[in-house]
Amino acid sequence: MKGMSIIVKKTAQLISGMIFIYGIYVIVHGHLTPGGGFAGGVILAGSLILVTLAYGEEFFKLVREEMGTTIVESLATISVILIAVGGFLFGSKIFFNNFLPRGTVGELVSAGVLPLYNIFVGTEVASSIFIIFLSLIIFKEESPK
Amino acid sequence: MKYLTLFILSMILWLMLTFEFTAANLIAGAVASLICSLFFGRLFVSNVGKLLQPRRYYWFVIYLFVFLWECIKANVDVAYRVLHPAMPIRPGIVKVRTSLKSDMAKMLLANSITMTPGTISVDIIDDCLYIHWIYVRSEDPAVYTAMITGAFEKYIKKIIE
Amino acid sequence: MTAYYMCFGLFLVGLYGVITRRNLVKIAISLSIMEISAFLFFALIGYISGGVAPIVNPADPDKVYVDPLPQALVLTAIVIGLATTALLLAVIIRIYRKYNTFDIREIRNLRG
Amino acid sequence: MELAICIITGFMILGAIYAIHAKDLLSAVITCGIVGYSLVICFLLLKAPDLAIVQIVVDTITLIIMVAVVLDSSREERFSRLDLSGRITAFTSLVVIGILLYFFVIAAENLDALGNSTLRMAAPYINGAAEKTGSANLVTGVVFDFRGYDTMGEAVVLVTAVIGVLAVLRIKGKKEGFGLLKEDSAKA
Repeated sequence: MKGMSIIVKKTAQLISGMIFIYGIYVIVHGHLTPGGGFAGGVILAGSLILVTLAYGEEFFKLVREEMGTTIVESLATISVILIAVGGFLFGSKIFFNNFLPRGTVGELVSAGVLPLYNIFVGTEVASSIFIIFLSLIIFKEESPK
Repeated sequence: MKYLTLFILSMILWLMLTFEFTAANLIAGAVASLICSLFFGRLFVSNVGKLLQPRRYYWFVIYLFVFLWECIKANVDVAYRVLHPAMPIRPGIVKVRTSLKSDMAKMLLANSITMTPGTISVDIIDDCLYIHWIYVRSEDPAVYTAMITGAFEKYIKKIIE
Repeated sequence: MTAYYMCFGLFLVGLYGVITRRNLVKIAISLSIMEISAFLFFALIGYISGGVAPIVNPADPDKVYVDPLPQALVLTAIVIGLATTALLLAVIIRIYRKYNTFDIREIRNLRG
Repeated sequence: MELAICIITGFMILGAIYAIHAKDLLSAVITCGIVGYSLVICFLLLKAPDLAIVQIVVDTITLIIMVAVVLDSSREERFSRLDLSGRITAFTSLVVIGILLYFFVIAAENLDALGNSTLRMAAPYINGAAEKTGSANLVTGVVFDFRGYDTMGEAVVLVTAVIGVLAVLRIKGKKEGFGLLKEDSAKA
C-alpha cells in the first residue's frame, strides 16, 4: 500500500499523538464526563487508521500488525469476562457484582470496577475496528487485480 | 529524544484536558503519555532541538497576524467574485517553485495556502507546489509565485529553518 | 409529535431503497439509513423537556435529567452497527471480486 | 426545540433520497454522510453528548470503509427499465409501506408527546443512581452496572463480527505462507 503525499504525512506526524491521548482521556474519564469505553475506543482506532492511511506500510508488516491486534482484542474480551466473574469470588454470588469500594462521586478513582470495564472495553473496540480496517487493506493488497 | 519530547508534550496536553493536580490523575497521565510515546514516538519530528529556541515562537506570533491579514484580503476578494452578477472567475492550476527545504516548512506553506480562500494546494512534488486558483491573474511564473507565496515564505523560513 | 412522524419517514425512505435498488452498495447505504432512523427514534423517546445531559454534579443534585436508558441502548447499538456494516461490505467486496458486478439480478443469473 | 429537530430530519430525508438515487456510487456514499452528521446535531439537541461523540467518529470510519470498497469498482450504477418482476416488487413495496404507516399511526397515538417521556424504568435509573453505582455519568452506570449483561453480549457480538470479517476477507491461512498467491491467480 502506498502512502499519501507529504502534506498528509507531516500533519499526521503532529496530530496522531494528540488524537491518541484524547482517546485515552475520554476512556479514563468515562465515569465522570461524557464518553466512555465505546467512544474512546473508536477515537483510538481513528488515530491508528490515520497513521496507517498516511504512511502506508509494507505487506508483511501489515500482516504482523494484524496478528498482534487480534491477540490484544481477544485478551481484552477475556479480561471483561474475568472481571465480571470476579463478582463471584469477592462478595456476594452475583455476576457483574461491583466488588471494589465505590469512593465519592466525582473523583477519578471511584465507582469501583466501572473504570476497569471502560478501559478493557475501550481496548476491545479499538482493536476490533482496527482489525476490520487492516483486513480490508490486506485483502486489497494480496488479491490480484 | 523524539520519544521524550512526545512524552512531555502529551503530558502537557493531558494536564490541559483534565486540569487537576491530584496524584491519581498525574499517574494516569504519565501512563497514558508513556503508551502514546511508545506507539507514535518513531513517527514524531526528528530535530526537536528547534522547539526550545524562543526566537521561533516570536516569529510565529508575527506570522499569525500576517496570515490573518492575507486571509481577510482573500475573503473580501472571493466574496466580491461570488456576489458579482457576471461571476468573474478563471480557474486553473499553477505550478509554484518554492525555496523552502524542510518537509515541515513545505507542509506549513501548503496548509496556509489552502486555508486562504480562493487557493487550494493540490500536491507537492519535490519542491514544486501545484495550486488550484480561482482567478489566474497572470501566466508568468515569477509574478504568480510572488502573488501566492511571497507573503508567507520569508516568515516560514524564519520559523522553521 | 411531528418529530416522530419525520423519523418514521426516514425509516420508510431506507425501506424503499432496500426494496427497489439493485446495487449492493446502495442496499448497504439504505440499511445504514434505516439504522440511523432507529437511533434517532430512541433518542427522541428519552428526551425530557427542560432536562440536562445525564452527568450528575454532586454540588447541585436537584435537576431534571434526560432518561439515560435509551441512550445506553443506542450507545452499544452504534458500535455494533459499524461492525455489522463492515461485515456486510466485506461480503460485498468478495462478491464483486468473484462476479465483477454489484447488480443483484446479474449475480442471480450467473449462479457460478 | 421540536421545530429544529423537524428541520434537521427534513435535511436527512432529502440527503437520503439523493443518496439512493445518485448515479455515481462515490457521490452516493458521500451524500450518505449528510444523514450521519445531521444525526450528531440531533443528538446534541436532545442532550445526549455520549452518543454524539461516538456517532461523529463512527460515521467518519464508515465513510472511509465505504469509499475503500467503492473505489475498487467501476463506480457506476446502471439503471434499467422495470420488467415484470420489478413492477411486482414496486407494487408490493407500496403495499408494505402503507401497512407500516397504518400501524405506526395507531402506535403513535399511544406515545407521549416529545419532552414528556414517562418510561417506567426511568425513575429508578435516575434517582440515587449516582450513589448506587458511584459513577457521575449516568449512562456509564447504566451500561456497565444495571445493564451489564447487555454490554457483555455486545462485546461478544463485536468479536463475532470481527471473526466473520476475517473469515470472509482472508483468502489464505496465516501459517500456510504467501507462496500460494501465484497458484491461486493462475487458477482464477
